[in-house]
Amino acid sequence: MAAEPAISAAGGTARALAATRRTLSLIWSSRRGRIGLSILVVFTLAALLSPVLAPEDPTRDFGSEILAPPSSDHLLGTDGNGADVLSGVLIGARVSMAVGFAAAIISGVIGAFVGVVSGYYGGWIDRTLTAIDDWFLVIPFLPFAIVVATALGRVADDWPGGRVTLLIIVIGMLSWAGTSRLVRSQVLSLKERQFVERAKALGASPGWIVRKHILPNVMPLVFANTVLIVSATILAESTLAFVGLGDPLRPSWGTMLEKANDSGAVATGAWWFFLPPGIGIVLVVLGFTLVGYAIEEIVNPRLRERRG
Amino acid sequence: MSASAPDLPADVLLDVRDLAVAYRNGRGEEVRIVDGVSFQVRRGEAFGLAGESGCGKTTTALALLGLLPTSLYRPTGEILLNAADGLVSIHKRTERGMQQVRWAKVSMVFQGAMNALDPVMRVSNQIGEAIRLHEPGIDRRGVEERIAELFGYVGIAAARSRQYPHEFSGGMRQRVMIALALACKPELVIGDEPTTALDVMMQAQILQLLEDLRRDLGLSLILITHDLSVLAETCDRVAIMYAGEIAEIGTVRDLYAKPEHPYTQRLLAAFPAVGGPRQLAPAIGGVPPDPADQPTGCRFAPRCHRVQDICAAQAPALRALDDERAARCHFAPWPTGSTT
Amino acid sequence: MADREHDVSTTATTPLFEVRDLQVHFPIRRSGGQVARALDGVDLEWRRGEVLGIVGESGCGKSTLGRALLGLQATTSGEILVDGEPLEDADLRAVRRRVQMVFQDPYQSLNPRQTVGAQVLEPLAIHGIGARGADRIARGVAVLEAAGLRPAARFWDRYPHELSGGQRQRVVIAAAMALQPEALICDEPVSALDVSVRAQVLHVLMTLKRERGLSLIFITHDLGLAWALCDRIAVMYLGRMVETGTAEQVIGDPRHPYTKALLSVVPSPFPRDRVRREILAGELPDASRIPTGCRFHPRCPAAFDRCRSDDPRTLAAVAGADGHRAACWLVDG
Amino acid sequence: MSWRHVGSRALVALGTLAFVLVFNFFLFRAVGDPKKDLIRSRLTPAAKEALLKERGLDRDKLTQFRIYLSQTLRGDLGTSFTSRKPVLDEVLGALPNTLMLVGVATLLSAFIGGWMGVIAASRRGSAWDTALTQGSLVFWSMPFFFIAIIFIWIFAVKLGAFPTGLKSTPGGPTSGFAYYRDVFEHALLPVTTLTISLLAQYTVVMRATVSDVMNEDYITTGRAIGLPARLVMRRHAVPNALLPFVTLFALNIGFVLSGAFVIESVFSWPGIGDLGIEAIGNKDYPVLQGTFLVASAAVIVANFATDLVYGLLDPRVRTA
Repeated sequence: MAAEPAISAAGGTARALAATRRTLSLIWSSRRGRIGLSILVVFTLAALLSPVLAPEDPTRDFGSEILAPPSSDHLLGTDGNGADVLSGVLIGARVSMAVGFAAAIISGVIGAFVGVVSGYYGGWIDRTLTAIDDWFLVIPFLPFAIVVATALGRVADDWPGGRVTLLIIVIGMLSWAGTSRLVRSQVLSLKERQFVERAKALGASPGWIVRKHILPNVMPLVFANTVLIVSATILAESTLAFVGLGDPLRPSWGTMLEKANDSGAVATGAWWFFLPPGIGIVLVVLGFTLVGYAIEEIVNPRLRERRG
Repeated sequence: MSASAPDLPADVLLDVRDLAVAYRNGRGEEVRIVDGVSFQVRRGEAFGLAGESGCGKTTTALALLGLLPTSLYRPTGEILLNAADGLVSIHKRTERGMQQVRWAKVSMVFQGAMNALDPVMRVSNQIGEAIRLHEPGIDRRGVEERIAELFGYVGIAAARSRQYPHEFSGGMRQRVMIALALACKPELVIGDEPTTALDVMMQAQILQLLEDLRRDLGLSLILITHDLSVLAETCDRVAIMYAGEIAEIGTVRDLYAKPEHPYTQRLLAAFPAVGGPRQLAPAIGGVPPDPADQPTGCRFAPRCHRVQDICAAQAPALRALDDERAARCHFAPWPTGSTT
Repeated sequence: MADREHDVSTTATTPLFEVRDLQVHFPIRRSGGQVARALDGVDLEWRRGEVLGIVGESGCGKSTLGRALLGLQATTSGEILVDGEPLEDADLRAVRRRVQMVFQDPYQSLNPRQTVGAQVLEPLAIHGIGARGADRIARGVAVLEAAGLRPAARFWDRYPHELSGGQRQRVVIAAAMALQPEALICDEPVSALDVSVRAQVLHVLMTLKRERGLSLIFITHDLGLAWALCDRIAVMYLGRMVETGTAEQVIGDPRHPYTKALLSVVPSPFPRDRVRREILAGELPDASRIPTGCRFHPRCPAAFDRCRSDDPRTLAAVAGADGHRAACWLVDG
Repeated sequence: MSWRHVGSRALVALGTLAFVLVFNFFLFRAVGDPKKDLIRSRLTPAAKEALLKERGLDRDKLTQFRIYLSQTLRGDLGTSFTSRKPVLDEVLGALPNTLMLVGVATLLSAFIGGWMGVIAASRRGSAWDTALTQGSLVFWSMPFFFIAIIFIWIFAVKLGAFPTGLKSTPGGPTSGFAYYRDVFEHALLPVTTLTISLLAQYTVVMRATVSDVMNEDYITTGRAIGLPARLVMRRHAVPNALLPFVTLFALNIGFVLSGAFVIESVFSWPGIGDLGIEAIGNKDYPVLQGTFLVASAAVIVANFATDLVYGLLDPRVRTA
């Protein structure tokens, strides 16, 4: 009986792969998840392939007529510099999504770390971290980001990735507070759960409990939250770029909209200049939000265990 | 009272006939979680409804108040309430029609009462709300007097009615809940596990209170619980439910003295009695069936220690054994002395 | 059919656990240094091979006591001796290997993201018992089957939410048994389970006890259960033992008014010729406001002057009944 | 509500404010270099010299911090590099415009959004619910400035119905009914934009909270005593849902202000957001710091006020 194939010591990777596949199919099984995932796949592909797909380099080729409406030469017309809008949108997708992703990962890592430490260890560590957390939650994001990005702007010009790196760091540093609060409350409740007490009774050390019981129960929530944070970080990037804190050498959708606004495209009704990048932002943000909700519904025990 | 309404004997307050409650599963099939339940509650009587979690006892109670969640519906069944001012056909009432019946004629005490009271509303306002709803003409003075009277019934100082639910302890909150249940002078009070979250001593207090109130106010009481020993001390008659059906019904005295359904037999033995034999009773094997996948034949057959061939093949009917007693077993009544 | 051994003659020499004047106090938030005295001078002896029942209402401190025995609860003062040695000097990990705990709510005591297999292997991994892989798996399978989950392969890869309450509690028992402990502390092991399943789990526990010579503590509020399973019973009220003795002594001839009252209100499916129900008025006082004198006197039907001023600090021996003691001025000591 | 509660919340607010002050100093002194900033500014050499002295930039860091603290606490936030006016005057002049925009939009969006959330939750699964939820999601996914651009394009450019910039028509009436009418017309688009940008969140949050509350036992009690569904909603579900709603409302204040910043910039609405964003391009650091300080203070005060309102709404806080 003990040799039954059902019982094997095989662990980690196979199980993780199976879990990933199960999560994906669960996301796909909801209508919202399906729409969100489709949007994300399309835009990710477009961003990755943009150097191949984009007809022109929007930062260099200014040859054509300024603010020309869509035509067969320029499917989405030209911008205030006479560059191809379609190329701009495709290249811009790279920057917007990269910043969004990277900042969300920073925010997720910091948030999870601070949340777990503060929730599990408690005491003065918790009080200190919670105070910092509260501060980041309360402080108005945009004025704060503007001040930080401006103060560090000159320094960042010498960094690899330039101001895009700065944006990633600033946005990442400013958006972890919600995650850490969520993680902390989750850890606090996990800590009181009987299975943690039971693990202690079995003789487990605090490190073992964090690794085997706290983290595995917190990570799915962090994951869902991080996906939702991506939509927030993309919005944040576009806003900072729009107010002039973007990297002129690496234009994102926000940068394009800034230019559209400055060049009077709105006042002249050159919709082909400002609608495409704006719609790009809306769709990608929507995609991440939908997928994030779908994952949250799968991993959040409160939502899942609610009886139907 | 319409001419077509069936006549009920004057001493019967509630008549439930062939009640079923079901939901549609993913494939659109009807899944019955309560099936063919019939019983009567007499005036002034305490009637017990017992069974394990998921057996359908709470769903039955909610059906009596027309409070089933929207995912559930009632494929069959009549629920007749022989109220003092006329017969009410609960099963025919619309939501709006039920709003007049609820609390005015039938009220309910919920489990634990920890969350059954609105945390941001003063207790007096919650009770007052119920009173005003059913007696629109009543003035402030009248409401206050009624609340004082109700708090007197349940043994709490009337001044405390101005407090919020979180200011009461668990046992006190259950008393407040009982006061709320009596607010509109109902004829029938349903207690859904009213003492389950409480300790023995508090449980004894609350059960005693319910008993006193029933006697003093002439109420009828339906007590729903998983604890058969609670019913033994408070009820006149009981019905034992299993997998959505009534397995056995009868007076407490008879049913506990000689249970006829093998499930009842084992269930009763599962409570080790203080001063009884110092040993563990044999266990009932297995788990209750999934409502979507009931066994053909007797629903208890897969777990039954006295199962025969016929049990798996043919579903037994709830057969009357005498005026008060009925059991859903092919072999009831069992010969005396064979009940374990 | 009977699962318990009635032979209690195996009196061991040193008790497995001995508790002397144990105090556990909790600070109360926003109260300026006030404390809740969850345990307030507990004396207890848990003998090898015996089933000891700890009985009381919720809030009396019985779970705190169980947790304190395993060092899961910091104590304020007093002594816990394991095999005659103070617990604070002992290697906690070693103690926890020898004495295991079964918790009340099987819906809460399993990690929802671990399979059944992982849960029974975990204690082996923590203590480094057996070789990784096949060896540990064989042990895990053995304890699962001993806990009545047969065949183990059918349960191995399942998650807790796929199991019924009774099955979950068996997984908890199996994981505890994987360490081959000599003793189990069971904190209300069946009170969260449905009636029909309770007996299944209790049978598993008592079979294990019989076959492996376990010592057991049964923490319960159910006097009937304590009567059916326990050799000795200790009744707790507000952080202190009020009566101890063999089951026959405590249940059959209760001496403390609290025990008497408790017994009188236990609902029974077989209404017997009982003494009048003695329903105590009021509620269990707050552990931060323990009455002076005898802590039970405000609710006691037999209280007299002395009870209001003097605390029956030690359990008085009941004359003519070996080992039967009660903390009451009415007991002749 | 106990004074203890008020006191502890006030302490938290003061602590946060102190942290903002310290942070503001360190960000610009430790990471940035105010001397260089000054040199790059458009001030005359003499003015630069005077400013250097006045702000104590030639002293050591600790002295600088002391000077910064005492100046800030006295309301001296420095002089704008661009307009050469005191920053405090500039910021205080702009603040009422921002408060008006934020105040009106926040109240409108919280009321309308919350109400739409209640509608959606009370008709879960209906066409109304679907439309409100999906619509909210789409609006939620839009950056503030994009909504602003779309509004300008549709209402001002295509329909020509409203002015798109400033608070009033330059050279227009400066007092009386005509003036207020002018301001109203100018305010209409920015306020509407901000309101609509914020609506979605409140709808989503209210719907979720009410749905959660509807699973509580006391809702069943409400139905059981015979209350019609609409009264159960009004008397029990909504009052309980208001508690988490107020919490989120408080957390949201900073976000609302962020939105106001961008929208002011797009509509050239003369508030502190427009002032701050204008300062980015001009590298006008004193103004940037000033707007940040004032914006943070406003948010902290608003949060404190919301905390007190929460205490009033929840008897468990009030009577504890």
